[in-house]
Amino acid sequence: MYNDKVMDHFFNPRNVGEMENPDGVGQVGNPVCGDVMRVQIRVKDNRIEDVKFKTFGCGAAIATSSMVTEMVKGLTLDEAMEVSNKAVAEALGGLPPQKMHCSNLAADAIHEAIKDYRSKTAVSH
Amino acid sequence: MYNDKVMDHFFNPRNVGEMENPDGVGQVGNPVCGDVMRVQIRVKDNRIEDVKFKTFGCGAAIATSSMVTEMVKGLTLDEAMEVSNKAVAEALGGLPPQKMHCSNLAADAIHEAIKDYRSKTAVSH
Amino acid sequence: MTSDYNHPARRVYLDNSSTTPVRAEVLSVMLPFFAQAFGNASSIHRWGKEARVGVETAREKVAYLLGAEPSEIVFTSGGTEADNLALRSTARLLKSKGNHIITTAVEHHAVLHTCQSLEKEGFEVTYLPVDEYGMVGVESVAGAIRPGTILISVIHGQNEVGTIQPIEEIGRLAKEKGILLHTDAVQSAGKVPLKVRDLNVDLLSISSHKLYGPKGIGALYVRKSVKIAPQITGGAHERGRRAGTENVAGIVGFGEACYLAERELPEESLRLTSLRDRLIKGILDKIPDTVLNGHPSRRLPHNVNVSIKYVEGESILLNLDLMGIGASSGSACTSGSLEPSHVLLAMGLPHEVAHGSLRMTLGRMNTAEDIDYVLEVLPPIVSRLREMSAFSSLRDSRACEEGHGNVQ
Amino acid sequence: MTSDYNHPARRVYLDNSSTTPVRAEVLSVMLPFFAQAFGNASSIHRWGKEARVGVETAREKVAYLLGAEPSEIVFTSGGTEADNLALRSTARLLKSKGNHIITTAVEHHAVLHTCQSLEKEGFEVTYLPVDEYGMVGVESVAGAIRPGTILISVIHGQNEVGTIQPIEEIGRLAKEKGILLHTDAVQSAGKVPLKVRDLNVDLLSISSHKLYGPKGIGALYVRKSVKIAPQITGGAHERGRRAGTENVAGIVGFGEACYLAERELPEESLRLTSLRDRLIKGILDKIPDTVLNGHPSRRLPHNVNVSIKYVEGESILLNLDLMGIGASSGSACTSGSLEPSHVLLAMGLPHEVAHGSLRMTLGRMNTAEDIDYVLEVLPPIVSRLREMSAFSSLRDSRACEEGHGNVQ
Ligand SMILES: Cc1ncc(COP(=O)(O)O)c(C=O)c1O
Ligand SMILES: Cc1ncc(COP(=O)(O)O)c(C=O)c1O
Repeated sequence: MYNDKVMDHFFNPRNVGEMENPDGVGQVGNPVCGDVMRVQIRVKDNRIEDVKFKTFGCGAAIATSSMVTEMVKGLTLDEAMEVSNKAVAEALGGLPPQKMHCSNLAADAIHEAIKDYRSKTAVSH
Repeated sequence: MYNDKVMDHFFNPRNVGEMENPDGVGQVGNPVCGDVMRVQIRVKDNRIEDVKFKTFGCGAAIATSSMVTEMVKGLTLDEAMEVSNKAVAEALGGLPPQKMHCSNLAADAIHEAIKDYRSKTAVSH
Repeated sequence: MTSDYNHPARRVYLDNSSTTPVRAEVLSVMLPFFAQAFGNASSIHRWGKEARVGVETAREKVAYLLGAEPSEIVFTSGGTEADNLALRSTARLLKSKGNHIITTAVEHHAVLHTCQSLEKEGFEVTYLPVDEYGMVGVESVAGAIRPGTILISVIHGQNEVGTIQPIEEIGRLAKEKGILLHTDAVQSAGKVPLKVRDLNVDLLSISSHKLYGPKGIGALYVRKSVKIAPQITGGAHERGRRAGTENVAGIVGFGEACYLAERELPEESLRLTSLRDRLIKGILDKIPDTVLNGHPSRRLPHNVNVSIKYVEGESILLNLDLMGIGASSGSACTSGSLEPSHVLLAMGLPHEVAHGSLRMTLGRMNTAEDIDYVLEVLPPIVSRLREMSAFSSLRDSRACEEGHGNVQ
Repeated sequence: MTSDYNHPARRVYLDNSSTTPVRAEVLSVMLPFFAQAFGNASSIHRWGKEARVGVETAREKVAYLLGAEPSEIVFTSGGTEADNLALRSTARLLKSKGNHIITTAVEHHAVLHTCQSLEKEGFEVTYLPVDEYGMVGVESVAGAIRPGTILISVIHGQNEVGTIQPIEEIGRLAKEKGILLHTDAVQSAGKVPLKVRDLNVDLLSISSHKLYGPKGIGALYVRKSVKIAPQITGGAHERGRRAGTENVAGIVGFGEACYLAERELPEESLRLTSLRDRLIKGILDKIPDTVLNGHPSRRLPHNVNVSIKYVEGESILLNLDLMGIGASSGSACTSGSLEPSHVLLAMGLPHEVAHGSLRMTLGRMNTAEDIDYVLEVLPPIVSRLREMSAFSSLRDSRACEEGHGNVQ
C-alpha cells in the first residue's frame, strides 16, 4: 500500500518528540477521526530553527508528520507557510488515494504552529 | 445418471427388430417430443409368444423398451395389460427422476399393441 | 460393438465449449496462492499484500486479452454471474431512462433467463429472431430500437452452433444511438480476437473455465465511462462493483489462462479451424441424412454441430461415451427440460431434428488422430441406432404406419 | 527496534478470521479436479460424471458439518453471496406477506449492505442494538417483531469481536412466530458446533476460506421446507437455486475442509480457547490502558479483540507486520472508510478507542510460542507509538493543551 519512502518515515520518523518552551505549537486533527498531529517549533531570525512532532494516527499520518518536519526545518516562516499537504505527499513519493484526504494534515499543523507563534509575538510586541 | 441395469438394456437391448405379419402393433410417443416406441406382438393361445420393438429416443426410452419386452414375453394378454410403466422402471432398478415422465412409455406401447390385436380379432370374428 | 467403459480404445474429449481442463502452466501459477500467499487481498500485512499483487497482475492479463484497461475488469464467479451483473445492474441504473431491452433468441440461458426475470420486474424485452444459420441481422437490431431502449445484449460466439454475430456493426449502431451494448463472449474468448475497442462494446462477459483456467471465476469488462451497481453487496471489493473476498488463486489462474490464450490465439485458432472442418466434412460425407447447424464460415473455430436425423442425441452421447468420446447435444434429454435446444428451434429446425443434434467442440489437446477416431466410431453407432429407431422406420414405411394408427 | 521485513524473527499469522490457508489435505483432494476429472458436472460423459461425484460427495460433507441433508445445501461463490441469496431471495418471495426485516447493528457488511439495499427497494429494516459486549437480546428481537415481519437475520459468531449470539433462543422465537430465521455463521463454522436442527434456523451461510478451504466457494443451507428463488439466473444448476457452472475443484475442497473441521472441532476448539485466553490475559496484563472487546466467555474460540488506547490501529498493524505478525484492526484506515468499525461503535466504544482496536484471530497453525512472540513484540511497539502519540500527551497534559487551542 505505502511506498518505501513512506515506510521509512513511518518506521524511522524524524524529529519526534517535544521541546521545552516552544515558540509556537500547532495541533490539528481529532482523536475521533483517528488523527491528531501536534507540532512544536523553535523560531530564530524568522526561520524555523527546530521542529518536533507528536502524532496519533495511521502510517500516512506519522510519515507525513515526519516528512513535513524535514521539509520546513531551516525555512523562513513565509516559506514554511507555502508548504502544502500536497507537497508533503509528493515529497514522500505519493500516498494511496484513500489517504490523501484524511491522514495528510501535517502541513496544516505547521501552519497552525506558525500562526500560534505569530499571534504570541504580535501580542508581546 | 443411469444405473448398470439400464445401461445394459441400452447397450444390449433385447428383442429389437421387426417381425413379419405381427398380430398386434402398438406405437406411442412422437418424434417432436423425442420419443417414439413401436412394439409388435405375436399372440398364441391368448399369450404373448413373441415381441419386438423399435425405438427412437434417449437411453431411458431404449432401455425401458427392451425391459418391457422381456417382462411381457410369455404373459397372457390380461397379465400384460397389468404391466405398468412404473413396474418397468422398477424392474430396471429405477430411472433418474427427470426420466420418469418422458421416455418411459414402453408399457403403454405394449398395451396399444394388445388393443390393436384385440380390435383386429374382434372384427374378424 | 462392445467396449469396456473403463478402458476405451482412446479418450477423446470433444466438449470444450462445456468446460476445459486447467492447463499445467495455469495450475502451477495458482498453487502458491493456496497455502503460501494465501492472504486476503484486502489485508495490509505481508500475506495480504502478496495476494493483492497476484490479483492485480491477473487483472492486467485479463485486460491484455481484451485490449482493455485493468480498472475496467470486474472479477465475478463466472460467466453466468458476469451476464447477470451486466444486465441487472444496467437495467436498474437506467430504469429512469427507459425500460426496454433488446436481446436475441439465441442467447445462453444466463442472459435469456435473466432477461425473463427482468420482464417480471417490469422491463420489456425484445428477443430478436435469427436466420437459419443462427445469425441476427444488424437491421433487425436497428428496427427494434425505440425511445426507452436502454440496453442491447447480443451473444458474441454462439455456444451451441458456433455462429459469430456481427458485434462490431451492432456496436457502431449502439454507439450512434447512445445505447449500452453488452456481449456474452464466453465462448469467443481465446478463440477469436476480442478487443473491446474494435467491438464497440460497453460490457463484455468472459469465463475462465472455457479457456483452460479454473472454474468458479470470470469477469465482466465494464467500459470506463459506464457505471455499474453491485449485484452482490457487502464489502468494497472490486471498487464497489462486486462484494466478496477475492478468489485469489482462481483469479491468478484465470489471468494466466487469458495471457496464454491471447499469446497462442493466432496459431491455435487456425489449427482448430482445420480440425473442425475435417470433422464436419467427415461426418457429412460418411453419414447420410446429416446437416451442419450454424454458420458454415462465420463460426467459432472449435465448434462442430450437426443434426443426425432419425436418432436421438442422448443415445448417441451414451454410445460415444462408451467409446471414450465426450460430446454434448441439444436434445431435450440433455437440456434438463422437455424441450430441445431453444437455439436450434430459433433457427427453424424441426423438433425431431433438434433432438438429434450433436455438438463436438474442439480444444488444445485434440489432434487429427482424435478426429479420425471419431469418424471411425460415429458412423456405426448411428447405423445401429437408426436400425433400432422407430422413427427411421416411419420414414421408410409411411404406408404400413397407416394400418396401425396409434401415434399419439 | 529494527527488523528486516523479509526476514522477521518469526512469521505469525493471526488473521484467520480474515482468511485461512488451504490445508494440505484439502489441496490434495482438489488437485485431480483441475486437469483430470475436469468435466462440467452437468455433462453426461465420463468427465462430467466424475465431476458430479466430486460435487455430490462434497455436498454430503458440508451437510455433515451442519447436521443437514445434502439437498439442503446450495453452493455459492462465498459467504457474501450466501448472505445476499438468503436475504434477497426471501425478501422478494415473501413480499406479499410483508416487508419488514429484523437484523442487528453488528452484522457483517454482506448482510448490512444487503439490508440497506433492500431498504431502497421498499423493505423496512430494524437494526437491533447490542449491549457493551456486542450481544443482541432475545427480548429485543421479540420486541421488534410485528405483523409483516418476514425475516430475521442475526449473525452467529461476530467476525470482529467474536461474540456468539443466542441463535437457539432466537430460533425458538422465530419458529413460534412463523418467521424465517437466517444466520451468518461464516465465522462460527468449524469453530463451534453448528447443527441447524439445534439452532432452529431456516437459512445459514458459511464460507470455505474461513475454515482452511479454498476461496471463492461457500454455501447457503436452506431448510427443506423453505423455497428460495435464484439471485443468479441461467442454467438449472443447484436445483434451480443458483445458476453457473459448478466450481468443482472449489466445491470438493470446501467439502473436505468441512469434513475435517467437523471431525477435529472438539479438540481444536479447546486448544484455540486456551491460546486465546493466554493472549488476552497477556495483553491486558502487559499493556496498560487496554480493554477486551466482545463478550468475555460467549466468544468464538479463536477471537481476540482489544482496544489499545492512545494509538491508532493501522500503525500497530504496520509495526506488527514488520515483525512478521499478521493481524487486523477496526480502525477507519483499514476499513476503507473514514469511520471506524460499525461494530465497535454499536457496542458503545468512543471513536478514538475504536480506532485503536486490534484483532488477532487464531488458527490451526498457531502455537503457544506464537502467542509468546506476540506478547514479547507488541508491548514495545505500543510504548513506542504511545511515546510519539499526540493523543497520549493530551491525556497527560490537559493543562498545557489549553494554552494552545488548535484542536479542530
Ligand atoms: C455463451 C455462454 N455464456 C455464459 C456461460 C456461463 O458461464 P459459466 O459457466 O462460467 O457460468 C456459458 C457456459 O456455460 C456460455 O457458453
Ligand atoms: C461474518 C462474515 N460474513 C460474511 C463474510 C463474507 O464471506 P466471503 O468472504 O466468503 O464472501 C465474512 C468474511 O469476509 C464474515 O466474516
